Amino acid sequence: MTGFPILTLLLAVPLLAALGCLLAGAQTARRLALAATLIDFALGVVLWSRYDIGGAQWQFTENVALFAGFSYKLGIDGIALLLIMLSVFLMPICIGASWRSIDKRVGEYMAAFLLMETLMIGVFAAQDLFLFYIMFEAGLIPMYLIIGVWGGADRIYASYKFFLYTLLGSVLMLIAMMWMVNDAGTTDIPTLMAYDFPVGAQKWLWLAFFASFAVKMPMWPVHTWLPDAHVQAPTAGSVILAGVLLKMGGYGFIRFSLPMFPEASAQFAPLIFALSMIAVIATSLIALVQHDMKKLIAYSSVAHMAIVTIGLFAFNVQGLEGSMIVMLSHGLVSGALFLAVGVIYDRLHTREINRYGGLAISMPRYALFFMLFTMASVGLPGTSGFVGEVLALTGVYQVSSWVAAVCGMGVILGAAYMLYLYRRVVFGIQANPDAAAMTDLDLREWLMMVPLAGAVLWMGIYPESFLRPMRQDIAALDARLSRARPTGDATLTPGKPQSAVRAVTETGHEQPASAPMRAH
Amino acid sequence: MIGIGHYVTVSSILFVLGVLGIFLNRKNVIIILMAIELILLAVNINLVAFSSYLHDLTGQIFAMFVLTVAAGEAAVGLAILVIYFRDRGTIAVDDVHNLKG
Amino acid sequence: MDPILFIVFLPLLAAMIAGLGNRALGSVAAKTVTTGALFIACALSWPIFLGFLGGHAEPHVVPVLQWVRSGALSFDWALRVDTLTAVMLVVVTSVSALVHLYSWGYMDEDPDQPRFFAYLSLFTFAMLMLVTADNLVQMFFGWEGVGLASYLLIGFWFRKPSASAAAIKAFVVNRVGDLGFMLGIFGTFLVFNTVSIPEILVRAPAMAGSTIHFLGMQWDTMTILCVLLFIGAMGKSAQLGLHTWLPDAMEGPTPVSALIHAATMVTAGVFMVCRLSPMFAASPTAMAFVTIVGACTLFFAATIGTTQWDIKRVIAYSTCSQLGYMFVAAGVGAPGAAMFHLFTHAFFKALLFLGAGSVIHAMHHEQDMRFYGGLRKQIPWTFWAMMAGTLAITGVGIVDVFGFAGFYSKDSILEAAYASASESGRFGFWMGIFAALLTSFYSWRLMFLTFYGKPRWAGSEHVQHAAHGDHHGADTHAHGHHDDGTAGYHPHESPLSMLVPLVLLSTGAVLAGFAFHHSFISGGPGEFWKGSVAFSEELIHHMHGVPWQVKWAPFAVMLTGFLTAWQFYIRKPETPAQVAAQLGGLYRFVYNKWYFDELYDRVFVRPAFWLGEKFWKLGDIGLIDRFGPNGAAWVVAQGSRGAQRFQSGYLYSYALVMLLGLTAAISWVMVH
Amino acid sequence: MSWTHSLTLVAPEELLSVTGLVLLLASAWSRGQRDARAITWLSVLALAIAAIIVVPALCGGLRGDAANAFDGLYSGDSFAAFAKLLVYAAAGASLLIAPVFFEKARSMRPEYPVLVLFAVAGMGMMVSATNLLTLYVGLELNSLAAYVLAAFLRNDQRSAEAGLKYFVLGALASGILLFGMSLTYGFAGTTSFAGIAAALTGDISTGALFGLVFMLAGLAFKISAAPFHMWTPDVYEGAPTPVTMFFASAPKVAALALTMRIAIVPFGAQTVAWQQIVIVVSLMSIIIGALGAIGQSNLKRLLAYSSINNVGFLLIGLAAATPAGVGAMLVYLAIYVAMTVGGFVALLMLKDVDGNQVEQIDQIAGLSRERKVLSLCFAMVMLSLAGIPPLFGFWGKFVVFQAAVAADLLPLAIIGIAASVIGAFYYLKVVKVMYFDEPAGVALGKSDWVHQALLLLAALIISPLGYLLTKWLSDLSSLAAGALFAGT
Amino acid sequence: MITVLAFYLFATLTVLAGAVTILARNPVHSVLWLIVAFFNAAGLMVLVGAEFIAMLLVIVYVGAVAVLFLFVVMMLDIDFAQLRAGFVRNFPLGLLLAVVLLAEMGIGIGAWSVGGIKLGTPDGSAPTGAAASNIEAVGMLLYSKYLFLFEAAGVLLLVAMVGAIVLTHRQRSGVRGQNIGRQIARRPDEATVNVKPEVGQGVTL
Repeated sequence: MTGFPILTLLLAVPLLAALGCLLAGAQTARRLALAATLIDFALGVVLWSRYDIGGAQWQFTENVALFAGFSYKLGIDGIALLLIMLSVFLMPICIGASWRSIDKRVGEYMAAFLLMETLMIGVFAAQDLFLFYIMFEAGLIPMYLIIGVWGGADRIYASYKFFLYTLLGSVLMLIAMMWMVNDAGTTDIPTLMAYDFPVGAQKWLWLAFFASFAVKMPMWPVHTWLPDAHVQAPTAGSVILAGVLLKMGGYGFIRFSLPMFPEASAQFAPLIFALSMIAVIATSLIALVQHDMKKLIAYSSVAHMAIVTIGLFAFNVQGLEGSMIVMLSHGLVSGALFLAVGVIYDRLHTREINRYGGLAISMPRYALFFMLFTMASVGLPGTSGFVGEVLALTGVYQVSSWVAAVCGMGVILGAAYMLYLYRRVVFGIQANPDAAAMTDLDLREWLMMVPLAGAVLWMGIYPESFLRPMRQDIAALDARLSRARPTGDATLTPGKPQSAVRAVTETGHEQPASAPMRAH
Repeated sequence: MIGIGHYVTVSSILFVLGVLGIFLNRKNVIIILMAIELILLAVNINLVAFSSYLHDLTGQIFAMFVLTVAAGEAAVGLAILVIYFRDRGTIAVDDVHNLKG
Repeated sequence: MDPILFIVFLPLLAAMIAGLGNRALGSVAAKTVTTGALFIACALSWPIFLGFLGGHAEPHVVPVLQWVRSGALSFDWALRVDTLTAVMLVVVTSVSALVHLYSWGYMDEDPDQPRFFAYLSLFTFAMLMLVTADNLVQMFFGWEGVGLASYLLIGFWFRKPSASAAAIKAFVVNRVGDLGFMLGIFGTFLVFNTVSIPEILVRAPAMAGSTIHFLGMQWDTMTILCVLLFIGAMGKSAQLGLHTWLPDAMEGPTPVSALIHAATMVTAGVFMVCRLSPMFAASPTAMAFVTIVGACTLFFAATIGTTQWDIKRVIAYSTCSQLGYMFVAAGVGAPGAAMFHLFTHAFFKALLFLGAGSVIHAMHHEQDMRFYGGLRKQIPWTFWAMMAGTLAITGVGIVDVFGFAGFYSKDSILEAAYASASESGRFGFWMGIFAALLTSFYSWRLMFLTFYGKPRWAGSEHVQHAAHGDHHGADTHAHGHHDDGTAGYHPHESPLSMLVPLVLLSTGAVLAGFAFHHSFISGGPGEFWKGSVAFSEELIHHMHGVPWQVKWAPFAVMLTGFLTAWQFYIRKPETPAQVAAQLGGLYRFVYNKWYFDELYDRVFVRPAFWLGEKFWKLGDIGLIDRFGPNGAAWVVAQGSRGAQRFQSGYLYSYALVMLLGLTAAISWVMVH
Repeated sequence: MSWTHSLTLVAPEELLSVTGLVLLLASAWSRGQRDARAITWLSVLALAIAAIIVVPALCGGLRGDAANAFDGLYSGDSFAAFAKLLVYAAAGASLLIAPVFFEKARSMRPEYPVLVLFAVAGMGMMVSATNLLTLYVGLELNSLAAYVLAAFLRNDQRSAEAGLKYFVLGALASGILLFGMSLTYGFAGTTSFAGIAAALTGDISTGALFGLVFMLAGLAFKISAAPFHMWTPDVYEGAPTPVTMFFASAPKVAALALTMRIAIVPFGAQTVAWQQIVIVVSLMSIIIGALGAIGQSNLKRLLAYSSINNVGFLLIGLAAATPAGVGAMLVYLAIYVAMTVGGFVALLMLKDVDGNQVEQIDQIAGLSRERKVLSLCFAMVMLSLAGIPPLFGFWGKFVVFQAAVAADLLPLAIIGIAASVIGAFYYLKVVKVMYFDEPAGVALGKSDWVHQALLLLAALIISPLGYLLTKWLSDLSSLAAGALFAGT
Repeated sequence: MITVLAFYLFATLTVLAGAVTILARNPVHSVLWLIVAFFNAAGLMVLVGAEFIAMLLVIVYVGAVAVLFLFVVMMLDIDFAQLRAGFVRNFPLGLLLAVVLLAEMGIGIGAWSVGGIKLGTPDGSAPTGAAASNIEAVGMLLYSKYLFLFEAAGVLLLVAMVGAIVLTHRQRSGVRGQNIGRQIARRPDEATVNVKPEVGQGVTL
């Protein structure tokens, strides 16, 4: 253990607050939860500022051996740092989003959320394989309760689907983990990341991990729990589900599948690509025809997550970094979009798109934020969505132009369904009097939106802040993957430049002014 | 000459008869108790025969314990049967199916 | 600090102030801030341009902020200033500043003015980012940024369903092109390992002749890259196939049409092709492709322009057509000519739009030319401005003496096309000539219908509505006495804030060609462009040597077009209907814009929704859920029911199952 | 062989038997419920003392000759001690919660604790048995008491039917077991485990294999593993709830420990012969337990199926046939006892305002709003049974699967863990009913402090805090498992 | 030779009696046939030299268990006419299974194998010596090595007894027990009352 156990503190604060919330009354619980999440956010900021970029790969490590081969081992690299930051950033906003909309069993609700926060941070900070698994899996319980107790009309089905789907995925991973530990003799994730499993076994291990992460991501065709879960979950539940829980799948790929089974990953990359391409096209088209706002955004999440997977399996730095940025960006943007839906849901209590319209008239501030997040979701340059998407697609283009082209179609379709949504909700005339009577953002909602908007723009304009901490880790991963890197289909075949140039300039006696525009 | 095989055969047949007695019977639970006694008898024959052919007395000791237990089982079984009859007024096997599913 | 920083970021700042302040700020403050910022930017731009014109300015790059570093891929926020940029700078800032000013009057009654001005300034910022881009990704930023602004401005009157629909269409269709652009960027990065424009351009010629795999096929590297990038340009510049959004974009306020959909944004494609001209030069195939697409567009758009009734749509198709000219120029290897036409076109097309806006303003938002007529006396300033614009676009001028702006630029394009001596160039030339005829026809048709003849606005709902409103005012005595087609409504000339831009732009439309053609094309373009575009000196040389027939052909067809229009709409106004009836199907085909919208609706839009519905109902719900989770649940439920039935409660069943298990185990042991 | 030594080793059984006899005498003079209560408490005290007696054997890792009593009839080794501790704990809990239940049913009698004590003594013999004879006598001592306990509410039709079914099928099972023992005796020539192990090495005759199979079948009945599980739901439902709790915990532990000993010690050399059978039985138990539970509306029945399901998981550890596997099973058993006790105590605490037991699932709808702590604990038990981390139930499954994976039983592990998802479904159903549904307003009755304390204790163990015990548990279980493998 | 004949006689009768036991419609007959089976089984045991067990079998089973059965059968007073005859569902399957099991046992255990069965070798801790009679040898063993189990078996029987009593013993309400103390303590002056009824009124008792 080195230094102050800040990671443990990060885990402990929400956990203790959760216990407190269980016992406290409604208003106290709200305040306590907000305070705890804010403290955690502050701790996160401290973590980020103290993180030594370019220093040791694993920092803030803590290690308490518990018993045979199993230990309470925490530590983060840049990748984990960013995802932890995402979690602690979104949590206060989630609490804020639930401030008024949750009025029954508030203490339990807040406790569930705080527990969720502990587990999320735990997932990203765990350096012990089984500690990771426990955190990963335990997240199901609070989310199950959040959807089931505080969810919408059809919450039971959705909560079951969420729980069992994800459980089935992850139990297979557990078996694979056991095999790995058995084979490698350690549960230490950093060690395992450098351990070379037999290529034959990698295939099965990879598939087992895939089962878990693909469900969590979610990838087509195991995505169908997501729309249901999102639609039924309360606003903050959706935010955290889309914002952080889905990222656990991507984190899993980046932390386990890729470095631990490079050969198998290369072998299965076509599978990932195929599923992702289908996902991008199919779910985007599905999003186009949705009548339910949350469902639409949920389907868009599936499409975005497909970009993450293709980027990850592009086996190059751009793809990996792009995927990470897409994950972070999607965490912010889809969270913000769900929040935006929640804002009007709180007022009108329907997610039916057709019940709204013309909100720009009565809610201009809301319309502005919604527009920003819509554009970020669409991947407009200058917002976070663009940086990730362009990097991921650049990465994957080097492997397969087909994948890049097909997933690029998602860019078009994404614009179509998001703008179609925006048009139906915000534009047009105020057909429904009750929708017209809605008030604009109040201070609380404004305070939730502004940080998100700021973060989205920050990540879009100066992504270096986010790229820098993970650069070294991505490079290490890239180096590890290099031995299995597949050859791209877009390889360049050198030709005979001279003859071709002559062909261009046969009408001229001088080389075209291709020349030097070096202005520096 | 009579070998151990003969005894084992007899005991096997008795065992199977006992088992058959349990699930072929739909008349009366008492018969089932008797079928159980048949099974225990089969075991006893086995044990005694083995004991004799092995020249080892353990089997006979074992058989004694089996006898003891059989007596106890009969007592407890019949007691349960009696209270069942008191409650239900029947001991037909077909009627014993209120707990199911 | 470099002035370019102010030029680019002042509009952004202004947009943020106006946009975030919105209603709280008040419209006057918002207008002042944005317009002021734009005029400052404009004032700073002209010296840069003049510097390059005078030949004493040097290209340079102003770094702003690091953007992305990811492995070998790195690109930053940086502002590049060279001749090409300088040309665009003046075009953008000037037109934008004038449009801002114009909007004071045009949007005077709109409650959402701060938002409108914020959007306008935001657009300007994005456009400036585009033209100053030093790398492809920043160009893409500007590219999408102007798309966003365009989307917002088209949908500015969001209460109108058609406006928001048009906005989405513009964005999505542009996105199709952007996909090509993005793939082009990816491919470029793959090939050159950089996205920095100067580096790419330096290394492009060396790549000629190499091949690359793309979508399973082997392509010539530079061809595929250029074609992909050009697809982006097609989207933004509304070239054939991806043009459908432009006419619909006229749903936006007219100043927007002038700024975005005429003068600046739509020319971004041309700018891009010129900026990357050394790349294109490395691929004759791509060049031919550009030429042919441009030629087809200019012809196709011109035909439609002759039949439309909406004044803005006519100008919109005209824009589309003119953009085609520019691409022809770029495609035949004369980016200078393309840029020159871009430059002049910015003035006269903005003028035309603003003039049309003035007309519309006068006619209470009536846009159908069938309800105009005889306006020349009612709104003389507008009339004369429009006249200047029309003279410019139709290319009126005498060779070697004087011509309006379009005369120089369009003629040079046609000459270049002719001189390029390639098949595609020849095709471009003939299409260009024919389209010039049509241009002249529809431009004069517009003029005649609008400003000549007798007033016809009595039938217009907009005007009636306005007139009715007037009757409740002071002018009640005039009620019911007007059978002259005016319905008692007398259009008024626009306010000064609208007329000043008209006048200034008229000046440009008249003089821009004459003043700058020397620098841009004819004399010593090498010194002017300083390598910021690639062109062939040879071609310039050939252009001077084209036969006199070629030089005079545009003039001839312009005259023909003018006379035909005069015949049709002044002398014998019944002719058009007769001709239309005679042409029948052809007329309907052209009038319905070659049925592109219907085609796309059938081929893309409806199938997309249909597919979405199917993927959802049949795929997700019908297959995945049904056979996945729900299927598993069903199986489990069946199993559970079976298990419960199994648990029958009968003693003998239980004993039987035990026996079964025992026998099975025994059998298993026996077998092994 | 020293009698003193032997008698010291069997001290727990002596203590329990003598206490049973004394309390039986006392019960002859007892009047009313207060006396019955006192006898119950004294029985618990006896169990506690017995537990203290076995602790040194466990912690000392007693094994081999030092643990041998009565010339190889009985072994007081640490394995037996581990199992006995669990048995005593489970039995003690079943005794503690009994008075309230039986008083409500007006049938609290002092014979109940006495019979439990005798049954526990029998279980002690079972887990310590190193000879077929000891095994048999211990098993029957336990079984006879159990038959009576199942029918203890003699005026209740369900209880009587449960007793009858349990008796008939139990007798059949012990007949099968006995037949197997007779065959084993014949083909090994001895009844001592060590002797059998020595005799049955290498290729053995089919007859001996039959003996093995018959014995395993008989034991499968006792641990209610499929397909010998059929009695379980009916008996669990019919028997008085404290008895059900007792059945689900103590005898199960004893029978499983016995099964482990049988499989590992006398038949340790024949692992290949029984491994496949255990695997199949294990998977069948998991699946049938899960499927059966799904459709249930009675909580006791649901818990019965859950116990079948859990036995399936336990047997995965046995299938591994390694010290790790056995240790894992012991860990699982310890957690299982805590979960079972917690579950049944919570169930017993579900009473309507008149104090009648609530057993139907739909009657506890919305319980979380009326009885927060109770439903939280019950939900924890359910999720823990489902093996969802971070609850302690996960750890049990975890170690078992880890052992299976380490023994290269991957297909078993994969199918088993996938089937656990089916199981999660019905555990979730209980949570769902308590938390998501509208309150039914039935289970409003209050409980006494004994129940509450027991429930809280169980909840504490299965909460993530239980992981603090893991080190301790794994040390002890590996000691115990080591004792089992000492001879081989 | 006689032993062979005797074996077959006893064996056949045992099996037949067992079969009739489970097939007889009248439970009383079943019990009686069961007794027959036990007698013959005892005979079989005598043949292999286990006289003590054989005697025990007769005494315990015939003397105690079978009588208990008879007693219960009589006590329950079941209307035999109502007891349904016939066989249960899945009878063919059950029969088949039983036959298969029997066949497998026969083949597996090797009852019919040519060379007889190869039994295990005892460890010699409990030899059937010629030195002592069967009963003596059993006794020696039972009270030394198996003393612990012997005691445990005692507890087992106690449990059976307690169980049977707990289950079946009822305190009948309404039954008047005799309280000798009260009977003896009763005095005439407490028991009798002198009244003088008025005419036409009668006495209230």
